[in-house]
Amino acid sequence: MNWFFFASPSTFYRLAGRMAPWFFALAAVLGAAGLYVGLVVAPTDAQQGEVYRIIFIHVPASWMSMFIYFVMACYGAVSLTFNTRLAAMMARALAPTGAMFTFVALWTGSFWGRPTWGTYWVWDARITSELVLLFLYFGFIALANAFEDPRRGDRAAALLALIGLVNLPIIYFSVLWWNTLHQGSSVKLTGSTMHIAMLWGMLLMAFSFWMYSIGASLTRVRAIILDRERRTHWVRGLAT
Amino acid sequence: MNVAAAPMGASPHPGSFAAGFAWSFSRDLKLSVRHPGETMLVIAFFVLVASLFPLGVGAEPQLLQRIGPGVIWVCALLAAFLSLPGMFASDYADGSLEQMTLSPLPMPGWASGKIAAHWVATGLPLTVLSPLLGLQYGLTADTLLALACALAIGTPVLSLLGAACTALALGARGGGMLLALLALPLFVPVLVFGAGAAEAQASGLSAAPHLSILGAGLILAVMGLPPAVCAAVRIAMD
Amino acid sequence: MNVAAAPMGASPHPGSFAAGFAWSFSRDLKLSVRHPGETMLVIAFFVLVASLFPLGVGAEPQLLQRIGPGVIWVCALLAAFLSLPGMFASDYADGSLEQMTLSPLPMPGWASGKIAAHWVATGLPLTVLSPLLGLQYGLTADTLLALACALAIGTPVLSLLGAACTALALGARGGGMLLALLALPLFVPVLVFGAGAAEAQASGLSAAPHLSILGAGLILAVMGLPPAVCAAVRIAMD
Amino acid sequence: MSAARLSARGLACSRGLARLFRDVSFEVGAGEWLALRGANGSGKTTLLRCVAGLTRVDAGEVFWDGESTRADSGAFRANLLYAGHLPGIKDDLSAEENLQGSLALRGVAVSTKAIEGALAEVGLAKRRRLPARRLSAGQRRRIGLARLALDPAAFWALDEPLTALDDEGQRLFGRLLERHLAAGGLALMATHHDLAPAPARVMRIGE
Amino acid sequence: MSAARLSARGLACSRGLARLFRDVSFEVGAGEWLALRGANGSGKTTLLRCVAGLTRVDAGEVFWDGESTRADSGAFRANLLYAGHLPGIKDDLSAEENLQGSLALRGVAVSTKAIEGALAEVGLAKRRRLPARRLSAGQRRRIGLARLALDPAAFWALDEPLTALDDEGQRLFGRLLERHLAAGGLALMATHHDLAPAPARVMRIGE
Ligand code: HEM
Ligand SMILES: Nc1ncnc2c1ncn2[C@@H]1O[C@H](COP(=O)(O)OP(=O)(O)OP(=O)(O)O)[C@@H](O)[C@H]1O
Ligand SMILES: Nc1ncnc2c1ncn2[C@@H]1O[C@H](COP(=O)(O)OP(=O)(O)OP(=O)(O)O)[C@@H](O)[C@H]1O
Ligand SMILES: [Mg+2]
Ligand SMILES: [Mg+2]
Repeated sequence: MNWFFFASPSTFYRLAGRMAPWFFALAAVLGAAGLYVGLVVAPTDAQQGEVYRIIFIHVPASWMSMFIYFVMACYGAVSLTFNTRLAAMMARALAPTGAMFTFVALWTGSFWGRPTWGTYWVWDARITSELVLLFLYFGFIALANAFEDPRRGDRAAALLALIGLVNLPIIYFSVLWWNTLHQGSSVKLTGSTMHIAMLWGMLLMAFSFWMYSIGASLTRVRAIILDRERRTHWVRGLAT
Repeated sequence: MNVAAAPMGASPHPGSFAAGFAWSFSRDLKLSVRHPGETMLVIAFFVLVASLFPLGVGAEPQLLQRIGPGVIWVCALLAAFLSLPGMFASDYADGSLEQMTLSPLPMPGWASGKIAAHWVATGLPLTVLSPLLGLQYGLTADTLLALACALAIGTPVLSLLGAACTALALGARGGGMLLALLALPLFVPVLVFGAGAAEAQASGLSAAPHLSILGAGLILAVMGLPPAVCAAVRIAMD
Repeated sequence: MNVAAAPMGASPHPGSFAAGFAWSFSRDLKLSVRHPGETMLVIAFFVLVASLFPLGVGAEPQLLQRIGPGVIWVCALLAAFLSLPGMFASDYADGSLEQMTLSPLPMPGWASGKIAAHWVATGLPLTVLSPLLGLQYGLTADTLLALACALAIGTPVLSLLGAACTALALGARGGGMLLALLALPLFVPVLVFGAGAAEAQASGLSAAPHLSILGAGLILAVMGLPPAVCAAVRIAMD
Repeated sequence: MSAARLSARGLACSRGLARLFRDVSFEVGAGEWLALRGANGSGKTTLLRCVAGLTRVDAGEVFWDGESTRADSGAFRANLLYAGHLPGIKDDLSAEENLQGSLALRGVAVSTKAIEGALAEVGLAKRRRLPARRLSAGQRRRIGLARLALDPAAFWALDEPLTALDDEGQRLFGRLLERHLAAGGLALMATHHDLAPAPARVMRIGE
Repeated sequence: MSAARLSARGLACSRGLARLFRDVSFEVGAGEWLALRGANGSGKTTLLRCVAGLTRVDAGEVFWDGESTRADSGAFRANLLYAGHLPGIKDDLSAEENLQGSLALRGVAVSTKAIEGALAEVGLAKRRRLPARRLSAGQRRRIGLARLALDPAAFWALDEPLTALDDEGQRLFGRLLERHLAAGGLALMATHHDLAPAPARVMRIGE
């Protein structure tokens, strides 16, 4: 298979246009299933009561916030080393979705903190580093748009994304390294300590968010491609 | 007129990291001695703001003792932030950065030297002055020591992080805001652990855990950030 | 090539104060719109620092309510201070200030216009944002109002005082330190009465006396400082 | 305009311990330009700034139409166009905005069309909306040429006006100067190069 | 030094939506200099920056002694002396300190006496301790001339080297260039003026 064929913006533009709706559809289906499992099937928590159901949004959103950042940084690295246009555009397209999930994680987290910890906010290591993640997303978006020459913006922002990569292990492992308020991981590759329905609900929601992210970034990258390539023949051809 | 003879084509010895470091370190220190405004501004800002606070808040001893370490750290952080724009901007504007980029001295060398000089001209005076300011807030000797230690470890991290952010924002539109947006959030963890160290000490706990976290951060920053600064400078040159 | 004809020697109408004011006011505002970095930096700084404080000090509601007005005033003052160097420095460096000095438009006119534009680009946003930040500290509606009023009267004074200090520090060696030494102490009275207004309100007294002192200060500053700025600019040109 | 006339008597200026010039006197009448020559560092820029009123002289006086410019410089400044080493161009504004701004500062009202026309004459038609920081060295200087074309000031005080201009730009400047002189203007210019309309007199300083 | 040789093949660069140049190829051998000519804004500065490696090219490559400068530019940079529109002079340091600093940055060790000598040659003997901000426009450029005299770099990439220099300064530059070429050096220079040692070739861009 010739990857460079798909790496050409005009080809990718059409491909993305065809694929995005499917990902949105998948996200809707998985999301509905996840919510059903989470809100109806999963049992009430013995200690926390119903409020624990925030977990079905909070945890998948937290996962996605980190995962998207990782993918974005990878695209950044590719665009820096191979000087490919499309990778940089993908990185730009991912950032807003990532910022949104980070915000959701913070928001649901502090919403959950009120009943469980008695406060909306503590300067716990995980929470601080998640907040820094949000600002890294903002910084990425601002930096990418701060240059007149978009290619320079691409490179500067990619570099920032790579610098910020250190933050991810800090978010993820902070609960192990420091014993703080936030609870540790219960979902690990080696097994889980959770009720099976809760686990399924979380996984379904996570996949739904994942599919949504792919759909949203494909849609966004189409807009970016159009804007960048507005002087080319093929874009002008689209208009007519 | 007889033009001084230069040994033509004697290709300069390939520069080492140390040579680059020494070059920019000594040059930037000389510049800050010659033109002490920047350093003085940072110090004056630190001292005045830390002294202004009691004026704004009212001077109850207990209250002051309670907020002292936090206020001093915030002031140090702001003072460090204030000094960031000067780090590369003037070299960028007058063409020196171009010359440095094209020099045979290795970039990580002179970039590190610049950062070190920046720390000596700003972070170090802040650290040295902090106990004096802490006295104003009625902090105990232990707490003052913890505060100074935390600043001694934390301010280099601020210089390193700040250098990377300034270099990234070089040549960007809206440089100032970008800098605030990039640098201040990255400073937050340093603030949290730095102020945490002094506060732990003040409330009778040990400052060690906080300090070792700061130390780990410093090692990470020393290793990882200079290359990032170099890459950012290259992007700015384009 | 046919060169566009200019009405030779039509001596431009003698400029009025208003023309000078309008010229520099609109130009500087256009520049801050085009290059919003400066304004954004001030706002970002204000918001971030006012939000950082609880981090440093710990987030007890009572404590926060107690120190809220003071902290917000200090932050506003620092943010205003941060924006001072930009006021004349770039015009000085690129030769625009020379051109302004030689213009037939009267100097007090354009100097006042510059100061007004500076206030609109920095003081005004600070004033508008302050109630939002005050909410973070759990201040009551009355206190928020008093705070905003005090800032609305106090920030123009800061801009005026700051302009005079920056102009004096222009071209002097060690401009930065000079600026801090000149401006920050002069800012203190404004801080004391400004924070006093909000605190009086918070503790159930009237903010009016503080506000009227601030108002008197503003009138004095509006009348006295622009000529001082002009004199300082002339000295810097020499 | 009455026949404009600039004269200076006994100007002297020193910098640090070095005396740059003293007892400099000259006269420029309508339609004439005076060339200021001298080696690097001889004080040409300083003299121009003294005449414009930016730098204080140690001694001497400058007269515009017979009146000292020290006491009341209003009439003088209304007729003075000074362009020194620093261009006074804002990097963030476009050529158009820069030009408009500097004319407005001189109290000259010009239509947008005239501005567009002048920018086209100096070869900036296609780049007139670009932020000035993107312009090349010569293109930035050409903004200054457009200003010369539009400003009705009678007296030009220019410091090395040919810097960074290509051949065509230098000829363009020559034409502008010619027109200015023909309309009764006068000029004092420091140059290292020879210029097309020959100067009425050459003044050498620092020797 | 082996016979130094610089060549470029197929260089292209665009700025914004404007294509400045493309398919620019040239060669400069030891003892030659290549003049870069073109109207204001035609892309001379940009081309020089591309050759030096400051600006990324859209296409093409530069070779030093037959090896691409993109992969390993160490040998190239050790032999490159670039002087653009911006002088890279620190206003707060004296001429002496500035010169010393820029030579040290290029890894060239020179004695204080050699520095004093070079400054004397360019006419800055008396002003060598003055902070550079006090120097006149031409005197600042002369610091750059002193650097040319002392730096052994084989390849000069200069952007309008004659700016602000008086006649004597221009002749001095000519002598420096002659000596550089005679010693087997080579140069690429963008100029609007003719220069004393005639260029081996003239390359016009932007036409
Ligand atoms: C604003 C505050 C909060 C932030 C930024 C935050 C952040 C995160 C992040 C990044 C994760 C995913 C990491 C992982 O899977 O190990 C996570 C997981 C989780 N969070 Fe939070 N959180 C916050 C508040 C809370 C609160 C208040 C609770 C409940 C008391 C909570 C409970 C959980 C749970 C149960 C998990 C799943 C851990 C697992 O089982 O793997 N979080 N949170
Ligand atoms: N973003 C942009 N959009 C369009 N044109 C641009 C942009 N940035 C730069 N340019 C143009 O690129 C050119 C850069 O030219 P450069 O500085 O290399 O010219 P030069 O040949 O050195 O001119 P000079 O003789 O005036 O020094 C200019 O014409 C400038 O207007
Ligand atoms: N503080 C000082 N001490 C001694 N000399 C000084 C001082 N300040 C300025 N000078 C000298 O004053 C002179 C200023 O000259 P000016 O800039 O007017 O020269 P110029 O004729 O315009 O030269 P150029 O042709 O290079 O532009 C310079 O020779 C400079 O060295
Ligand atoms: Mg001069
Ligand atoms: Mg050029």
